[in-house]
Amino acid sequence: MMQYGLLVMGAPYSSPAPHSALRFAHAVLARGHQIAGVFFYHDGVHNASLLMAPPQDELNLREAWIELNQQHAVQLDVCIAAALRRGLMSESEAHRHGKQAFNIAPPFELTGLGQLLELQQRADRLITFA
Amino acid sequence: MMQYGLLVMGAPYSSPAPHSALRFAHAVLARGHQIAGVFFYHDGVHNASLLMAPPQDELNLREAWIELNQQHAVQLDVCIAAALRRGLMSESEAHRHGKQAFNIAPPFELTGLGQLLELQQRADRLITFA
Amino acid sequence: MILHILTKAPDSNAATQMQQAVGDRDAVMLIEAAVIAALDPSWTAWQQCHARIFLLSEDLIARGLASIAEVNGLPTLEMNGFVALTEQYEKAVTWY
Amino acid sequence: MILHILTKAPDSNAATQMQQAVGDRDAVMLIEAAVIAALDPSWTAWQQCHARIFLLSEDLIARGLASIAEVNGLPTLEMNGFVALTEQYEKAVTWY
Amino acid sequence: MPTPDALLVIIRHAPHSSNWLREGLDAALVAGAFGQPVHLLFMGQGVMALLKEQGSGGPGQKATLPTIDMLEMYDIDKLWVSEGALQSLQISADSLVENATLIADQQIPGLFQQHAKILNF
Amino acid sequence: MPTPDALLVIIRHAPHSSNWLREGLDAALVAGAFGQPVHLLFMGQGVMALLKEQGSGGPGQKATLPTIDMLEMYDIDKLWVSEGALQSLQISADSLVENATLIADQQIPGLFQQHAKILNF
Repeated sequence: MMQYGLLVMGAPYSSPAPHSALRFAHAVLARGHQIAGVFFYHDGVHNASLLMAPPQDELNLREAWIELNQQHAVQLDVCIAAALRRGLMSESEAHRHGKQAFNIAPPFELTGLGQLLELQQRADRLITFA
Repeated sequence: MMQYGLLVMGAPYSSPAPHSALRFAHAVLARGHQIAGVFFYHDGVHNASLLMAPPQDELNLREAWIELNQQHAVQLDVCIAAALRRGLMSESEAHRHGKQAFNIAPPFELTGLGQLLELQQRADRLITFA
Repeated sequence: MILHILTKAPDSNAATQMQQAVGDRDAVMLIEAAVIAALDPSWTAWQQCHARIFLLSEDLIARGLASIAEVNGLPTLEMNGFVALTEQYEKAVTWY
Repeated sequence: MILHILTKAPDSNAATQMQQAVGDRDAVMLIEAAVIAALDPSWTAWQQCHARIFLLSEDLIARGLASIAEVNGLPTLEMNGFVALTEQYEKAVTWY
Repeated sequence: MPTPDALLVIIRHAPHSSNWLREGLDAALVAGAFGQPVHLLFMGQGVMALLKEQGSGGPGQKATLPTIDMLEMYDIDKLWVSEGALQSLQISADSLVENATLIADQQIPGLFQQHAKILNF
Repeated sequence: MPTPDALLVIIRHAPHSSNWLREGLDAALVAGAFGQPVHLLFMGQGVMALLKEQGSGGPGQKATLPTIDMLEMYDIDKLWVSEGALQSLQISADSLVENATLIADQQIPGLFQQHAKILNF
C-alpha cells in the first residue's frame, strides 16, 4: 500500500488534465493504495469553483472531486496565490478583499504552496496532471 | 474612421492575450477609430470575473476593461455557454442555477455566440487575441 | 528510475524536452494528446525507449486511434497498468 | 489581402499552419511569443513574407530581444504601426 | 465554390485536448443557425475531429462525432481537409467521415482570400 | 554536486507567454524559504527567463528578472541551463544573467536521476 499525492494544473473543460487525474485517482484506490491529497495549482484552481455549471450531459468536475473527498477522505488543497489572481476565493478571503461573493468552499481549502511541498515529502509518489 | 471588433480568447494572468488586446484597443482609439465591441470567448471569459484579485503591483484586467467601457462606451460581451462551464455567471444565471453567488456584473453582459457573428458583420475589422 | 508521462503530441516542445531527459532505464507513459504518437511508428521515442513506452488505451479509444495502434503493433496499457507503472518507478515526471 | 497575426513561437504548430495559409500579398505581424523569431533570421517565414513581416517592439523589449532584433536587421513596429497594418489589410487572422 | 459572404471557420485543434475544437464547432453551428453560409477548413491536428472511429472521452466527457454529424442539419456541408495535414499525421482519407473533401495545401491561401469573414480556432 | 534530498525544479516556459514560468519560480522560492535545497534546470524556451536585457511587459505586467535575482536570497544558486536549448534558440551564453551554469544535454538524464524530488513547470 502506497500513499499518492496528485498535482492538478489544468482547468476543467479547457484541459483534459482534471479528467485524467480523477480516473487515475480511482485506479489508484482500486489497487489498494491511498491518496494523501490533491493539490490544485496554476489553472487547476478552477476545479474548485462553486459556480461551475457545465451542460447537463457533462461531468461536473467539482462534484466528482467532492465525491472523492467524501468517500475516501482525500484532502483537496487549492493554492491561494494562483486562485486569487484567477478569480477564485473563499468566504474569508472575500471579506478580506471586500468582495460580496465567494466561489470556493469546503471541502476545498485555500492554502499556500508549502502544502504542495509537504505533500511531496509525505507521499510515496507525486503524480502531476497538466 | 473605422469600427473595430475585438475577440478575446485568453484568460488574464494565464495568457498575454488580454494585455495585448487592451494595448491594441487604446492604440486603435488613439488613431481615431471606434471600438464597436469586445467579445470574450473560450478562456477569455475569465476577464469578466468580479472576484479576480491580482497582486497590488499587477494590472487588474477587469478594471482595465471597465475603464474602456466607461471612457469610450465599448460594449463588453461574454459568451454565456463558455462562461457557465468555466464557473462564471451573472446574478440572473445564478438564480436559474440555484447558486448563492455570482461573479459577472455590468458592464459585462452574458450573451450568445450570435453576438460575436453580429459584431463581425457590423465591424470593419475583427481582430482576435488568443 | 523515472516514469515520464507525456500529455502533448509527439511534435510538441514537451515531447522533445522529455526525450532529452529520459534515461536508459526510464519508462514512458503516453496519455491525452500524446497518444497521437500511435499514428507514427517512426517517432524516435519508440526506438529510444523501446520496450518501456506505452499508450493509454482509453485515450486512444476516445480519439479513434485504438485500431491504428494495434495495426502498428504498439504497446498499450489501461489506467490500471498506468498505476502499476507508477508503483514500479519511484519518481514520475509529467511533460506538458 | 490578409494580415496574419502570430502569437506563438516560430517552432509551433500555429506558425507552421500560418505559413501554409499566407498568400503572396499578405502581411504578417509577430506578437507575444512569436517575437522569439527575432533570434532566428533563417526562419523560413522571413523569406516567405519578405518586406511584409514585422515584430511588435514592445513585446521584444519585454522579452529582452530588442537588441538582437536590431543586430539581425529585422523590421519592427510599435503598437501604432500594428493598428496601421490592420487598416491597410481588410482581413486579419490570428494564429495561436 | 465559396460564396464571398460565407464565413470560413478553421479548426486546428484535436478532440479532448482542449476546448478549442468544440468552441470552434459551436461558432460554426450558430452561424449556420443564423442562416450564414459556413465553410469549414480542418488543418493540423484539427483533422482528427473527423476520424470515424472516435469514441467518447472518459466518463462524462462529450464525444465530438455527434457535433460533426449535426453540421449537415445546419447546411454546413463543405468540410475541407488539408491534404498535407493528413500526410504528416499519416492518417488515410478512408478513416475520415464521409463528407470530408481533401484540399491541396497550395489551394489553402486561395481559400482564405475567397472568404470575407474568417474565424480561426 | 546535487544532494539527494534536493528538489529539482524544471523551468520550460518563457516569460510573458503564460503563467508557468512565474508559478514554477514561486514553487522554487517557497521550497527555498522552507529550507529545502533547490536546484533549477532551464530547458527549451525556459532559458529566456535568464536573458539579462528583459524589460517588464506591458503596463502592469510584472518582470521576471527581479524574481530571478531573488533566488540567491533563498540560497538557490544552482541555475543549470541546457546547452542544447541555447544553441537551438541561438542565444549566446553572454546574454544570460551571471549565475547561470551551462549543462551539456547528455548530462540532463543524470541530473534527473540524482534528485529524489522533481517538479516540472
